[in-house]
Amino acid sequence: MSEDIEKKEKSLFEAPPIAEQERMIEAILFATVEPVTVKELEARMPHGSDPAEALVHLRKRYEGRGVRVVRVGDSWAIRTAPDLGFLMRRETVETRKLSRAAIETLAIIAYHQPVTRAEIEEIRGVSVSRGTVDQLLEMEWIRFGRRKMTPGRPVTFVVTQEFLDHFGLESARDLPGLKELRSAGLLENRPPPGSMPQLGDGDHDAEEETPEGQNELFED
Amino acid sequence: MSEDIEKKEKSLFEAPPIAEQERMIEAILFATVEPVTVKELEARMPHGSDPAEALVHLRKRYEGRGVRVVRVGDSWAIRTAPDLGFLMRRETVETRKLSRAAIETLAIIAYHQPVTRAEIEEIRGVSVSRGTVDQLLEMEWIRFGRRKMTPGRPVTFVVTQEFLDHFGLESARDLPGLKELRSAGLLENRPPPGSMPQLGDGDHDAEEETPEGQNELFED
Amino acid sequence: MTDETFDEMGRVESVANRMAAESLIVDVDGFEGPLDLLLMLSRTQKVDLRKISVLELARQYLTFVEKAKALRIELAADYLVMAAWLAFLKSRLLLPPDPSEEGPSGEELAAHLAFQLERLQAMRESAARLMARDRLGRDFFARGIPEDVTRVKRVTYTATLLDLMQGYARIRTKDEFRPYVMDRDALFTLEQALERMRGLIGFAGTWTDISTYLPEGFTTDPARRRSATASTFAASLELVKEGKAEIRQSEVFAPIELRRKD
Repeated sequence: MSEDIEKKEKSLFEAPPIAEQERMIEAILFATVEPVTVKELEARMPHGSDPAEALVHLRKRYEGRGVRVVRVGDSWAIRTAPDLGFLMRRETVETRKLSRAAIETLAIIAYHQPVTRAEIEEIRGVSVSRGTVDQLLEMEWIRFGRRKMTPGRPVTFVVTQEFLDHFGLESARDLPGLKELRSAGLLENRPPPGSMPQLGDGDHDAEEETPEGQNELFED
Repeated sequence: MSEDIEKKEKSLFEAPPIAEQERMIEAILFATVEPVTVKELEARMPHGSDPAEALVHLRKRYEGRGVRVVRVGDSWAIRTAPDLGFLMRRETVETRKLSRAAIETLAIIAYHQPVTRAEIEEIRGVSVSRGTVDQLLEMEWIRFGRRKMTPGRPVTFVVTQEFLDHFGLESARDLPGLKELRSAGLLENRPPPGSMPQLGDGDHDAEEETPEGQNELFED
Repeated sequence: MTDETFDEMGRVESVANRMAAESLIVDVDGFEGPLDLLLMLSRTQKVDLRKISVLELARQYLTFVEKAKALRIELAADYLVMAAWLAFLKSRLLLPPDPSEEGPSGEELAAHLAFQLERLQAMRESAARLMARDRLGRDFFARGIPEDVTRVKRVTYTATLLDLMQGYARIRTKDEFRPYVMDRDALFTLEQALERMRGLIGFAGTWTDISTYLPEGFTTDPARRRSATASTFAASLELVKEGKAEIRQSEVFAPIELRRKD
């Protein structure tokens, strides 16, 4: 009897064994569509649990299985193994076809984030239509980042967790070829020397964001 | 080359190994929006597969795990283990400010402990509701102290270690005294404007607020 | 897609080249701006973008624009701006540098253009690689039957040390507060003033300063005087409104005078 009480008290103050924590995370991740943050796991699990540790075990357990434990930014989710996609034809959701402009804009945001509209235009050499950005925002693949500390304090764009989840990336650092691009200097934002034409400069939206007077004052 | 073709032909006519079939079922059950019948599994898996057999294995594999392979009518699904249902509750914690009555009661207990309810009421000048005391007890910020050696032997209240922890105090003696409160500007005992005539005293605040012209009009 | 078809044509000699150039012109709507067009043209050089001859590229672009003009194809302003700039760049690259001239050299400008082309090309390739990845909802999948998460709301209460101290201070200094009651002694109300004025106005046949209407005991102490002056003035206006009196002030801050109206 006294042992029972002792056991109970123990369970109140001590975290469950790691194998049990693994089960718990398994249950939570299986049940949820959206990736779950470690912090939320911690909040939902008994006091003293260490989800980060348990996740390592769980991830290993599912290696080579039909579903995998994947990391998405600072969150975790269970997703089916990509090689079994062929079984899932019925489940495929027809995604809206993205225009070439939208795809390029998305890639530029992913590789150059945080990036302003003006910088995207400088890279593509054309103005970015509002619709393109809106479409990416609506898909929740991009969102607004911090304002840039440059004249006019323009807004920036960054990619979202949904973007990472969609493309099966653990973080934006895992973008294909990122390292090579960086070492080749292709992710640098080199200002054009002197008299270069400012490509894609005729954009109205950008002008809204930067007061004209300031532009003139600071840009040359 | 011929080996490749052979391999391909083999895969066309021979069922995948049972372990592979298990993976497939795992992925299908995970991703499908409703429970799946064996017949449907058969239709979706490569020719010659034996989902019923693979299901037995898969079911065994998930025994004791955080999720289970369960039969729903004549279909199959993956479901959370029943003992982990409690994890599917997401607690949202809303933090609210303590009511004024509770703060005042708490302050009196902290400054005057051990203190009886009657004493609290005398200091506050209003009766203390049972709910207020209960709330503080429940928060574990106060607890019962020794009974007072006065007629009726009333219970007293004292603050707890949790209270000290929350407010970052080493002991209740660290609470600032009245003098310190006053010098810190926490005692605002200025009377409401206008209620005190302050005769002849040239009421500076009021004068600052009235433009000079008006002053002249009224003052002589 | 278009890139490849063009690549193939680039290998063929001048006739095919011209045809290609013409097809480019016909397809001008298909280009995403002058940089895109330059990138396309640069492929005909069949070299690494890093080794591209910007001078040659400028020639190709200018030829393209000339042809478009000859065919009376309207080009967007962007293309013409780029053409003007490339013509300028061409002259800079061909002429010996003028030491007195300020600003970046032709080589610097050419290098930046080459950088821009390389960067755009790199982004195109990255975009293609990105889109070719295994994708959620196409190659891998999320949970089909999400389980409901019951949301339980729990309320916790909190307070800061400051709240606590202010609370205590509030109680301990309560005695020092005076309950908020209007100090009638120092006040001369509008009702009082009106009553007094109604009685007096009958005697005011000539213009009289309203300050003379102030009641006994309200003329010396500033606070009482203020109150009485305000009320008397308001009461005077009330009498004027009722048609029983007239009011005037000769200039700003001059005495306000009142007279009975018959």
